[in-house]
Amino acid sequence: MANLEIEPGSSTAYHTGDWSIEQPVYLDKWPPCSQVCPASEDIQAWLALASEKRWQAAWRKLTERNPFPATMGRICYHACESACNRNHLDSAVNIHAIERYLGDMAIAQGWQHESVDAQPQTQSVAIVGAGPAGLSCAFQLARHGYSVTIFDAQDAPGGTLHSAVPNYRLPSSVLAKEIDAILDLGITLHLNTRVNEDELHDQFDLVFLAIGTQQPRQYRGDSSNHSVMSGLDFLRCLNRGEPVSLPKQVAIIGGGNTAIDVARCVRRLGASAVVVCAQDPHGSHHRDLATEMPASLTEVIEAEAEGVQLIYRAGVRHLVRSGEHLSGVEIAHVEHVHDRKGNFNPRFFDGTEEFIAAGLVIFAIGQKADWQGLEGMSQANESEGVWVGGDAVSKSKLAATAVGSGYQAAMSMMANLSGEISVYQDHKKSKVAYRQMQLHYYPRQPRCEGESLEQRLDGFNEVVTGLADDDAVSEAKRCLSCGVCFECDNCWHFCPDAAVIKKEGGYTIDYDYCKGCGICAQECPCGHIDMVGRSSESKSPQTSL
Amino acid sequence: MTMENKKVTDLRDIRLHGRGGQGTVSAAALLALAAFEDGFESQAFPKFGSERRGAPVEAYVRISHTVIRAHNQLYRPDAVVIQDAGLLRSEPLLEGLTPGGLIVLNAAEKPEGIDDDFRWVCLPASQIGERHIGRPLPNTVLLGALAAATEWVSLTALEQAISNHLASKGEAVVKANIEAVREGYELSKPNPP
Amino acid sequence: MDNRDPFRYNVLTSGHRACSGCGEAMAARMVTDLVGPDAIYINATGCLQVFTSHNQQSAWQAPWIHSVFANAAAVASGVEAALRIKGKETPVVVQAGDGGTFDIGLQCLSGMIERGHDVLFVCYDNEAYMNTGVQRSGSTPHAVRTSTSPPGQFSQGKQELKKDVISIIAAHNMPYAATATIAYFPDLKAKVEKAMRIKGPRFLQILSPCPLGWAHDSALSVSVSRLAVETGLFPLVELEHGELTGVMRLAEQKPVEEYLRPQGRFKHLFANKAGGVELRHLQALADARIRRYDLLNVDTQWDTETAMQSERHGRGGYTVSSAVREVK
Amino acid sequence: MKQLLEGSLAVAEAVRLCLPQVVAAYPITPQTHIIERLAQHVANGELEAEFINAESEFGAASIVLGAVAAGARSFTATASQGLLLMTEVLYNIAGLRLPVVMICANRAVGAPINIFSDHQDSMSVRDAGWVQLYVETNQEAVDTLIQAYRIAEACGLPVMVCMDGFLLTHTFEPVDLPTQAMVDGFLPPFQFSRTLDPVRPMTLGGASEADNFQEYRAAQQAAMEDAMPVIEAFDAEFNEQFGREHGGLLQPCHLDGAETVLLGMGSLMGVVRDVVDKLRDQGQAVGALRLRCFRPFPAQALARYLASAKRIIVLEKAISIGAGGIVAAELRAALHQAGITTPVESVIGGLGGRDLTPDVIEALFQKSSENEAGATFRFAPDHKSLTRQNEEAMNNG
Repeated sequence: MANLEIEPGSSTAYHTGDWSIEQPVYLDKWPPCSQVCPASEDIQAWLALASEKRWQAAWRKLTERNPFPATMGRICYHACESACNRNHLDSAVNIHAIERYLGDMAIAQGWQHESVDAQPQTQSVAIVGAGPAGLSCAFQLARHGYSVTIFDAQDAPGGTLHSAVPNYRLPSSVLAKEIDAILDLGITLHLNTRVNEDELHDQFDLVFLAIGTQQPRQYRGDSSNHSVMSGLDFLRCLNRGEPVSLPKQVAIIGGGNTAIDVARCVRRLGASAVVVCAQDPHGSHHRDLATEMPASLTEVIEAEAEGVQLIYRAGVRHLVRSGEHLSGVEIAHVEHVHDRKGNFNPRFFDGTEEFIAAGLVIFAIGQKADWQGLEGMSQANESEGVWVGGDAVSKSKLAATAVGSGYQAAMSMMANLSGEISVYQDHKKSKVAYRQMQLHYYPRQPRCEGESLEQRLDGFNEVVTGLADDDAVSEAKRCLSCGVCFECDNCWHFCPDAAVIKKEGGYTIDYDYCKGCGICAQECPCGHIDMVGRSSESKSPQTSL
Repeated sequence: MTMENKKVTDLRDIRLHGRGGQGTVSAAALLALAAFEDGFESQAFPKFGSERRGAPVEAYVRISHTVIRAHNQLYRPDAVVIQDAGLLRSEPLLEGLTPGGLIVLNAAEKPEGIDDDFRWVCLPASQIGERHIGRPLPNTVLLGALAAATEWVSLTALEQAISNHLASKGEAVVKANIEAVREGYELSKPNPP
Repeated sequence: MDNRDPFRYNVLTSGHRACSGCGEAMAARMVTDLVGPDAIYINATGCLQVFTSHNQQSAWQAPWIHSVFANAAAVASGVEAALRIKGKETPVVVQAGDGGTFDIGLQCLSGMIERGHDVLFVCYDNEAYMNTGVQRSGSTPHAVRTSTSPPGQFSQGKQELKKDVISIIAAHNMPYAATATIAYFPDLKAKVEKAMRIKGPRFLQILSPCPLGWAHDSALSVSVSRLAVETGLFPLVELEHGELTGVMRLAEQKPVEEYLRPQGRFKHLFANKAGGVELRHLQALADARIRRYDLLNVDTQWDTETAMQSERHGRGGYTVSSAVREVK
Repeated sequence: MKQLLEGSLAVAEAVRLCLPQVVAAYPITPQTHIIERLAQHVANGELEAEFINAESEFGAASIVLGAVAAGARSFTATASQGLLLMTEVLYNIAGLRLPVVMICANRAVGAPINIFSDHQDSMSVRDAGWVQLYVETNQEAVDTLIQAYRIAEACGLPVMVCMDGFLLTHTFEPVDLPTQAMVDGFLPPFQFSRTLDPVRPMTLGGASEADNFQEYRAAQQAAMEDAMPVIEAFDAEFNEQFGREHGGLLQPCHLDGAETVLLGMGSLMGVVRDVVDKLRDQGQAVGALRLRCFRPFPAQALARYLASAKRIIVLEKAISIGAGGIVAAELRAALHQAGITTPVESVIGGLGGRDLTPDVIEALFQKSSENEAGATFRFAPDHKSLTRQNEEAMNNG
C-alpha cells in the first residue's frame, strides 16, 4: 500500500495500551482531616462547596454527619487541623472557623434540616440522654423517617454542652438553636425525666443509651466538702447563672479541658487560678506513658494568655487546712497517677513537695456515667435491642466523639431495623499522606483567623469572633483536597498519549492507549491517582467523575 | 574552424573587446539586435565567466542569412571592435582575425606596429560618447563606426535596436546613444571613391 | 478522525508510538492543541515525525507534512508564501527537535526568520539526537553522557556547552522568541497564545525531557523539566526584537544536584572527583544564567511557584488562538 | 513575433507566462539572470507571485516543495553545486509526488570549481525521480518550460528543464515568445489534489517501512513510464497550438539512411546539425539523434530509431567517474534489450565548458584507430589541437 496521504487520526487503530506494565487508577481517598475527625465529617467535600460559596450545600454536606456545626466550630478541639496536610506547606486550613461560619449562617438564615427518606418508618426508637450523642443519633434516625423519643433528666437538652461548657466558648443560644433545628425534624423530647428499663422495653423497638458522664469523680484524699468542689459542679453553677463567690486564689486539679475551662472561668470571676496537672505539657510528652496533657493545646495557650498558672507533673499530696479553713494544697512531683492495672495509685517523689496557697480547690479529675434506673441495660448489647454510646462508654470524652458515636449507633440501628447491611463504611478508603501529594502545585497563602477579643477577662462574652465572608471563601479554597480530585487538569494536560479524556466533571482513562508512564500519578497534586499492576480485567475505561 | 565552414553558412562573426563597465556585452547584444532588425539571423554572447569591473571583457556576435544553430565559441572573427586601445598591449586582441578583417578601434589615431593585412577604423569613441552620453562610453559610437565601415547592419536598425534595448533606461539615454551611434557612423563612412 | 475528547481537538491524538513518558509528545500535544487544527504543520525529521506517522498510520488531525531533516523552516516558508499569495490566513507551524533547530536546521531557520515569514517555529528541545539513539547535539548541555560523548578515563561527557540558540534567534530582530517547558502549562499556554497573536516569525524553545536519553523514570518527565527551571539551568525567558521582555522568576533557587540526580545522563558525575568538578561547573553555569537574567530578583507576573498553581476545575484548556487571529 | 533575447530572459518570460505563485531561488552562476528577471517582474507587478530569496539552494527547493504542497504553482532554478545541495530535497519532492518545475542551467561540478557548462550536475541527480528534459535552443527552453508545467501537473512528477549554462542562458538568440492567451490555452490553472488545507486535513510524508517502501518506488517508476506518451502528446499538442515541436522524447536529424549516428543532448546538437549537413553534402551517410527526454529514459524509442544504424556514437557532457558515459551505458542496455548488437561508441566531451567545435564533431564522425580499440569510452579530442592540426594540414598543402 503506497498511499501518498495518510488518513488523519488513523493511528488510533494501534492500541499502545498494550505496552503498559502499570496503569493509573483514579481513587478517592480519605483525607487526614476526615480520618481523625471523631464525627467522621467529609470535611474536604463541604470545604469544596464552601469555596464555591455554595453555603447551604456545604452546610447540608457537613450536617450529614454532624448537626452541630455552630457548636462544634466553637468548642471542638479540631484534631482535623493538626492532621491537615497543609501544615507541610504553610499552615492548616482553619476548618473549625469555616464550620462555625456555616453553622452561624444556618442559624441566621433559619435553614431547616431535610429528610433523607420521604417515607416514614413504622419502628420507634427511644434515646436516653439529650446530649450530643443522643441528639446526633436522633437526628439521623429522624431524617430517615423513624419515630424518635428522647428522655433526659435535665431541664434543658444539650447534656454537658449545655451544662458545663462556659459561655465565653459557646453561647447557650447557639446550642439551643442547633438543638431546635434537630428537634424540628419531629423528635419528641421529655425533659426532667428519668426513664426506667421496663418502660423502654415496652414502648420502643430499639433503645439508644447516651447518658453521658454526669457524675464527677471525687477526690479521695479528703472527706471534707468545705472549700472543695468538682469542676463539673462549678461550671454547672456558672451556666445556670447562680452566684459564685471565690477566694483570691483557686487551685484547679486536673489536666483535661474541664480543668482549663474552670481555670479560665475563675480568671473571669476575678480570682487567680493555678492548674495542677499530673501530665506533661504538650510538646514534651512521653507518648508511651500516655502522659500527654489531654487538654487542647489551643485552650492551654489561651488560658496562659489569660493569666492562668500551670504546674505540670504534679499531684496533690494533701489539702492543707488550718482548722476548717483551707489554706492551700501540698503538691509533689508525680511519677504516675494510675498504676499498671489502671487503678488510682499515685506515686510521688519525696523531697519535691511544694505548697500552693488556695482558698478553694476545684477537682476536675474526671466524670462517670450515672446508671441509676438503667443498671440492667448497662451491660446489654445490640442483640437485645440496646445500643450504648457517647461519653458513658467511649474513652475520648470529646463532644465530636459523642456526635460520631450517635451517628454510628443510628446507622447500626437502621441497618438492624431494615435488615440491610450498613452501606456506611468509613475509614476503608486508603489514606493520603502529604508525601503522596505534590504540594508545589498549591500556592502558599496565610491562614485566616477569626478575631480575638482584647478585653476578654471582663466577662463571659465569646472570645473569638467568626470569619468574615470573604475570609471564609478564601480559607475554604486553601483546602488541598487531599486524595480527592478537584479537576486541576494536570493528568489531562500531561498525558503524552491523549489517553486521559476530559468529561464534564472529571476524567476517563482510555486504557487502549495509556502506556502507563505514570506521569499523571506523579503530577496529581492531591494524590488521587495510583499506579497499579496491569490486570486483564481493568481494561474497561476507568473514570473519575 | 576553417574558411570553408564559413562559406557554407554565410556567417559574419564579430568579436568585441573592452573592460568591465564599458558596455561590451551590451554592444554585442545591440549589434545582434540590429542585424535581427535588418532581417538576418543573429546571435550574441559574452565570453563566459563572471563579470568584474575593469577586467578585460569579450563578447561575440554571429550574423547570418540562415538559422544559427551553433552554440559554441567563435574563433575566427571577421571584425574586431576594441573599446580600449590599452588592451592591445596585454591581450591578444587580433588573434584569429581573418586576413582583410576589420579593426574598429577606440583611439584618436592608429597605433604603430599593426599588421597591414587588416582594415582599420580609428576614432576617439570615449570622447564622443562622453559628449553625448555624459560618460566616456565608447560602445554605441564604435557600433556606428562598424556599421559604416562594413554595412553589415544598417544605421536605422542600430537606432531601432538602441531604442528597444535601452528603453528601460529612459528616453534621454536612448536619445544620447542614438546621437552617439550616428556620430560614430558619420565619422566612419568611407570616403566616396 | 478521533473526537473522543469534547474539551480539546487532540490535534496529536492517541496511538502514536512515542516512548512511555515522552516529553516531546506531551509538549507537541500541548502546542498543537493550543494552536488548533486550523493550521498547517510542518515537521522536521526526528522522533516526533517518526512516532506520529508510523507506517500508514497518522496521529495528526490537522494538515501535516514532513520533508527532510534540515528543511522544515524552508518548507514552511514555501507554505506560508503560497498561503499569502492566495490570501489565506491559515497559521503555519513548524515542529522540530533540537537537531532540526540548533544544528542541521539552523540555516533554513535563520533564512525563514530573516525573510520575515509568518511562521511559528517550535523547537522541542530534548538536548540530543534521540531519534538515532542519543547522540550529542549542539543543544546537549555540558558534561552530559550521550553515545557520542561518552564519559571515560579522559572524558566527563560532553566537553562543550549547550548552544545559546535563543540568543541566536533573538538576534535576528525577531518579533518573538521564548523558552518554555512542559512543567508550566499556564506559562506555555500564554506563550503560544502570545506567539499566535504576533505576525511574522516566532520561535518557541520548549524543554522536553526524554526518559530514554536522559535516563530518568518515565513518570518524572514533568518533574525533571521543572527542576531544570528551578535550578536556573533552563531560564524561561521571552525576547521581542532582541530585547528581554519576560522572565520567569525563581521563587527559590534549587541546587543543580536536585536536577542532575534523577537523570542517568549525569550519573558519571557522581562517581569520582573529576565528576565533582563538573558538578561545580554545572552549578556555576546555573548561577551565571541566574545572574544574566536576574532570575531571583526580577519583577515578573509569575514565578516558579505561582506559575505552578493548580486550580479547581483547571486553568482553562485549549480555546484557541486561531480564533484570536481571525478577530485580528 | 520573434525577438532577440538573452536565453535567461527568454525562459524567465516563459516562467512568467506560466503564472507561478511562488518563485524561490538562490543565486548561482549561470542561473542568476533568470531569477533576477523574475524578481524584477514581481517587483514591477508584472508577475503576481511571492519571490522568495532563499538562504541556499537547499532552502529554495524546500520552499517550492512547501509552496506546491500548499497548492501554489511554483518555480525555482539552479545549477551545479546548487543542484547538488538540493539533492536531498529533489528526492523528497519526487517521493512526495509534488509537481515542481525547475530549470537547471547546466554547469560543471567542482572541484576544481568551474562555472562553465556541462551536464554533470543534472546527470548526477538522474535517479532522484525527476523528469529531465534537455533543450537545444532558447526557443526550445521557452517552449519546454511551458510544457514542463503541463507534464508535471498531469503526471504528478517534478520536471527539470536542463538548459546549458552560458551557451544558452547567456546567449542572445531570436525567440518567439507566446502570448499569455496562448499559454493559458495550453496550460490549465494549477489544481492539486493533495493540498495542505485544514478543510481536508491529511498527513503527507509519513514514515514508511520495509513492507511498503518498495511500492512507493514502483509507483514512481510506473508514473515515469506513463509520462513518456504524455510528453510526446503534449509536444504534439503544443505544435498544433504554437506551430513548434521539439521531438517529444527524441529528435532525429538526417536519420534517413544514416549509417553513422551521433546521439547527444542539449545545445551541442546545433553544431552537430551543421556538421551533419556538411558531411551529407559531401555524400557521407551520417545522421544525428537528439535525446531530449533523458528521464524517463526512452529505451524502446531509441532502439527503434537506431535499429538500422551501423555505427552509433554517443557524445555526452558528463561522466560517471569510474564507469564512463552514462547515456552510452543506458543506450547499450536498451539496445541489448532490443536485440540490437550495433556497438555504441561512448565519447565524453565538453566538460567544464570545453568547446565542442565543428572540427571536433567532424573528427568524431571519422573512424579512428581509437574507436576500433574497443574502449568503453574515450574523451573527445581537444578543439585547439584539432584546429592546429587542420591548419598545419592546410598549410602543408
